[in-house]
Amino acid sequence: MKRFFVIALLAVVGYYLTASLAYIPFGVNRIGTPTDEATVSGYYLNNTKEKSQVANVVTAIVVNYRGFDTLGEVTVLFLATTGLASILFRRKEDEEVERINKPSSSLLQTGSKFLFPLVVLLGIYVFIHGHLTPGGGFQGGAIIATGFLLMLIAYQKYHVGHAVLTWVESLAGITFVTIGIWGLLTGGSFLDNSYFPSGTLNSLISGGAIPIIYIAVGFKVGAELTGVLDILLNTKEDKTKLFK
Amino acid sequence: MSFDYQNIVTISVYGSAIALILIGIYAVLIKKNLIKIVIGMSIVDAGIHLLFVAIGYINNGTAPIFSPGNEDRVLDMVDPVPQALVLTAIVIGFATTAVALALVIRLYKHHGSASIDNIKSLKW
Amino acid sequence: MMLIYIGAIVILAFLLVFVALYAIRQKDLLYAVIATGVISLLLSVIFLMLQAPDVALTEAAIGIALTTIAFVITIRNTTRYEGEEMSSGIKNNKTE
Amino acid sequence: MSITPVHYIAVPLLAAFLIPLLAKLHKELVRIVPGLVFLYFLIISVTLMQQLPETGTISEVIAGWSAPWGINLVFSPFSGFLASLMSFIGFLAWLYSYRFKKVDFAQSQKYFILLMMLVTGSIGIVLTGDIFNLFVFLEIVAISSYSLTSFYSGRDSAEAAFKQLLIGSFASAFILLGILILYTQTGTLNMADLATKVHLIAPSVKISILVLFLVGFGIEAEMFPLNGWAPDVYSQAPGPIGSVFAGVVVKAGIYALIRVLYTIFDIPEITHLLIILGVITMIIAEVAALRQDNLKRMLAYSSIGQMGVVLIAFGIGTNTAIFAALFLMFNHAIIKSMLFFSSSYLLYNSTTKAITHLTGFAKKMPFVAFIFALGAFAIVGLPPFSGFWSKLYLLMAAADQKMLLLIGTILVISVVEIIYYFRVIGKLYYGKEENNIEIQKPSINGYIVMGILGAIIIVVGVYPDLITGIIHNAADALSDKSTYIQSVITENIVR
Repeated sequence: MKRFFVIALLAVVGYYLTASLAYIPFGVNRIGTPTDEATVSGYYLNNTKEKSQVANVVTAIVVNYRGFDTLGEVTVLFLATTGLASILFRRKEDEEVERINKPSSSLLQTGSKFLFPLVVLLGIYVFIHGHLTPGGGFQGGAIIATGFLLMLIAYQKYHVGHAVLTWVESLAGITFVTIGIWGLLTGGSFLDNSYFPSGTLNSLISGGAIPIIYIAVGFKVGAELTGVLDILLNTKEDKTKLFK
Repeated sequence: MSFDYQNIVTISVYGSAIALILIGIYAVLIKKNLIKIVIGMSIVDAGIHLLFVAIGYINNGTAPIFSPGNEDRVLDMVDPVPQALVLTAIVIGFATTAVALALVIRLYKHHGSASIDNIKSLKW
Repeated sequence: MMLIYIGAIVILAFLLVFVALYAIRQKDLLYAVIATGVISLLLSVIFLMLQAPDVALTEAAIGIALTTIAFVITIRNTTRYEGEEMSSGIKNNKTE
Repeated sequence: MSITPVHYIAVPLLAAFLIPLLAKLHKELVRIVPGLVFLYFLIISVTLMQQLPETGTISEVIAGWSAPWGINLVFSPFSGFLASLMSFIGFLAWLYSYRFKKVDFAQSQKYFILLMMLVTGSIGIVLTGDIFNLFVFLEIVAISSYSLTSFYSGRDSAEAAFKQLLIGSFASAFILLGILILYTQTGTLNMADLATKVHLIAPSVKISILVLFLVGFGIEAEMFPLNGWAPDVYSQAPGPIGSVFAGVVVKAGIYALIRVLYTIFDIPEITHLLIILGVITMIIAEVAALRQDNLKRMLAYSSIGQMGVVLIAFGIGTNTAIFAALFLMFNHAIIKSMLFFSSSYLLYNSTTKAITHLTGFAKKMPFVAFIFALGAFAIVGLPPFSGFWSKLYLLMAAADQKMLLLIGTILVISVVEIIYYFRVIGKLYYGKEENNIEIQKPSINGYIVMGILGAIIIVVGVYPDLITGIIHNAADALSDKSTYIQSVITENIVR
C-alpha cells in the first residue's frame, strides 16, 4: 500500500521535472554573446580576465563574486565537525576510545607511509594553484584529508593531534574572516579584496587575495574533513543503551 | 553533428539525472534500513549535481579556464555559475551525510538495530 | 571522434542508473556502499566530459574517497546486512 | 567603522572560529563570548533600526560587486524587524542557558557555538538578497539544529534528529532543484533581479518552481503535510532550544516562503492556496494538540497551529492582513518562547513529561506557574494581553474581505486552544498537590528571562502602540516590491 503511494508520488515528481526540463534544452548557449550578456555568467566570463586576473573563472566565482557563499560553506563544515563530536559524545579531546579497525598488513602500512607525504603534497599543490588550474581549497583540502585517512586506516595507534587540528581550523577560519573584515575597514565592503595587487594572468601570484583565501580554505577544509573521519572512526560506547 | 545525436545525449543525461533523483527518493521512503536511507539521500544529491552540471553545458564549449594558449576565448566556454554552485552543494551534501551517519551510529548503539521497525519510540 | 564522445556519455549515463538500482537492491550494505562510490566515480567522469574539471575533482575527492569511507566506517560500527538485527536487542527493547 | 548589516554575520563567524582557541585560554570564555556576540546583535539592531527612517532600505554589497553579480544583504524595515526579534530571542536563550551543563565545558563549548550559529543562520536567511546564499544559510541552520536536537544523550533525541534530517534533506533537495530551474530561465540568482525577470518564465515552469519552493520552505515553516518533524523535535531538544526553534528558526522559514511568494513571484492566485493550507494546518494541529498528554508536544502542535494562522493572514494579503501576520509572528515569538522556557522548568521537576503529573505545581513554583498561565492567556488572545491585538487585527482584515466562514473557523479554533491550555492551568492551580517531589528552583537567569518576556506581553497588551509603528513600516516594506528592487539594483556599472 505504502509502495503504491510512493510510486504515485514519484510519477508526479518525475512528470513535473521532465516537463520543466523540456524548457531547458541541453547544450544550448544561454549565456549570451560578448556584447549582450544574457546572464550573470556572461558578465563573469567577460570581465574576470581583466578585472581580477584569475585564469579559472569557477575559482573567481567561488572565492570572489560569491565569496560569501564559500564562507558559509566553510562554516557548514565547521558546524558538522562540532555537531558530530556532540552527537557521538566526544567529551575530551584526547580521551581513550575504542578503535574499530583491526591491525592491518605491513604491505598497507608501508604503502601508506610512502604515499602519505605525496598525497598531502598533491593536496597542497592543488589549492595553491586553485586560481590557475582546476581545483582549489575544497579539492585540495579533501585530498589532504584522504592522506590522513590512509594513515588512520593503516595504523591502529595513529592519532591525529586534536590540538593541531583545532589550531589549524581556527586560524584558517580567522584568516578568512579577517581578510573579509579588512576589506570592510579599508572602506570597501566585506570580503572586498581590491586592495590587493591583482598581478598578471596565469602567473602564480595573481588574482589578488584569491590564492590567500583559497590556501586558508584548503587548510580549514583539510582539518575539518580529517576531524569528521577521525570522530566517526573513534566512537565511544553509549552508556544509555537499551540492550546488553 | 546531426539533430538525432543531440536528442540522444539530452535524453540520456537528463534521463539519468531524473532517474537518480527518483531512485533516491524511492529508497528514502521505502527502505527500512537507516544506512540504506542515507545511501538514498546521497543518490538524490548525485542526481541533482548531475543536473546542475548538465544545464551549464554548451555544445563544443571548453572548460571555463583561461589557460595559456586559451586566453582569448570568451563566450564559447560552458557556464561557470552552475559549476560554482555545485561545488558548494557537494561540500554541504557531505556535511549532511556525515551528520546523518553519526546519528545512525548513535541510534544503533542505543537501540541495537539499524532498522526503522525497531526504532519507534516516537511516532513516525 | 564526436561519435565516441557521445557514445561514451550515453553508456556512462546508463551505467549510472544501473549502478544506482544495484545500490538500492543489494542487501549486503558493503556492496551497496561500494556501488555509491562507483556512482560518484561515473559522475566525476561525466563531469569531466561536460567540461567541468573543478566539479569532477571535488566529486572525485569527496564523493569517491571520503563519503565511501564514512559509510564503510558506519557499517563497521553497525550491521553489514540489511534486515540483520541483533535478536537480543529487539527482545530487550520490547520488554523494557 | 560604522555599523552595517554584514556585522550580523561576520562577528559571530569570527567568534565561532575563535572560541576553540579561547577555550584553551580560559574555560569561562566559552560561555561569555557568545553572550557578547548576542549583545552586539542587539546593538546592531537598535542602531540600524534607528537609522532606517533616514537611510531607507539599506542594501549592502559584499565583495565589492554590486547587485546582480555579487551577493548583497538587504536591511529593509521588514527584514530588520525580524532580525531584531531574532537577536532578542537569541540573547534571552543564551541568558537562560548560561548555567547549562556547568561542569562539562567540552559539551557547553559545542552547545554555545551551535546555538550562536543557529541564530546567525536565521538572521542570514532574513538579510540575504541572493537565493543561493539563502540556501547556504538554511543549511547552516539545518546542520546546527540537527546537532542541537540530539544534544542530550538519554531520551530519544537521536531519533527525532534523524527524522528532522530526513525531512530537511528533502527540503534542501527541492530548494536546490527550484534554484536550478529558476537560474536556467532567468540567468540570475539575485532576488531583486529575479523579481524583474520573472515574467520571462513560461507559466507551467513557474508552477513547477513554485511547488518546489513551497515544499522546500514549507518544511522549515511547519506547513501542513510537512510538519511531522516538529512535535518530536520540540519534545526532544533541550529546553531553550525549543524556544529558539519556535521563536527564530520557524520565523526564518516563514520569511523565506513569503519572500519567494511576494517578492519573486507576484501571483495573486497563490493567496487562496495559502489560506487553504493555513486553515488545514491550523485545524489539524489544534485538534492534535487537544489530544496530547505530553506538555512539550502539546506546545509544539500549538506552535504549528499558530503558524497556520500566520499563513492565513499572509494569504488574505491586504495591508491590514500583512500587518496582522507580522504582529502574530512577533507575539508568537515572544509568547511561545516564554511558554517553552517556563514549561521546561515545570517538566524538569516532574517525573514524566505528562500533563497529568503537573498537579499542584502552582504552590511549589508560583512564579513559573504564573508565567505559564500568563503565556497561555496571551496566546489564546484574551483581552489585556498582546495576543489579543494581533488576533483582533486578523479578524478585522478577514471582515474587510467578507470572509465570514474564515472568521468563524478562527473563533472555533480559539475555543479549542482555550480548552487545552486551560486544562493545563487547571492542573497547575487546582490539582491535588503531590508532596513527595523535591523542587529544583529556577536559576536567577531563568527568573530574569521569564520576567522580561512577561513584562513585554503585559506592556504591549496595554500599549500596543509601542510596537505597531515598527510593524506598520515592516508591513509596508513587504507589500512595496518596487522599493525593494530599486534599493538593491541601483546602478549597472561595477567599480
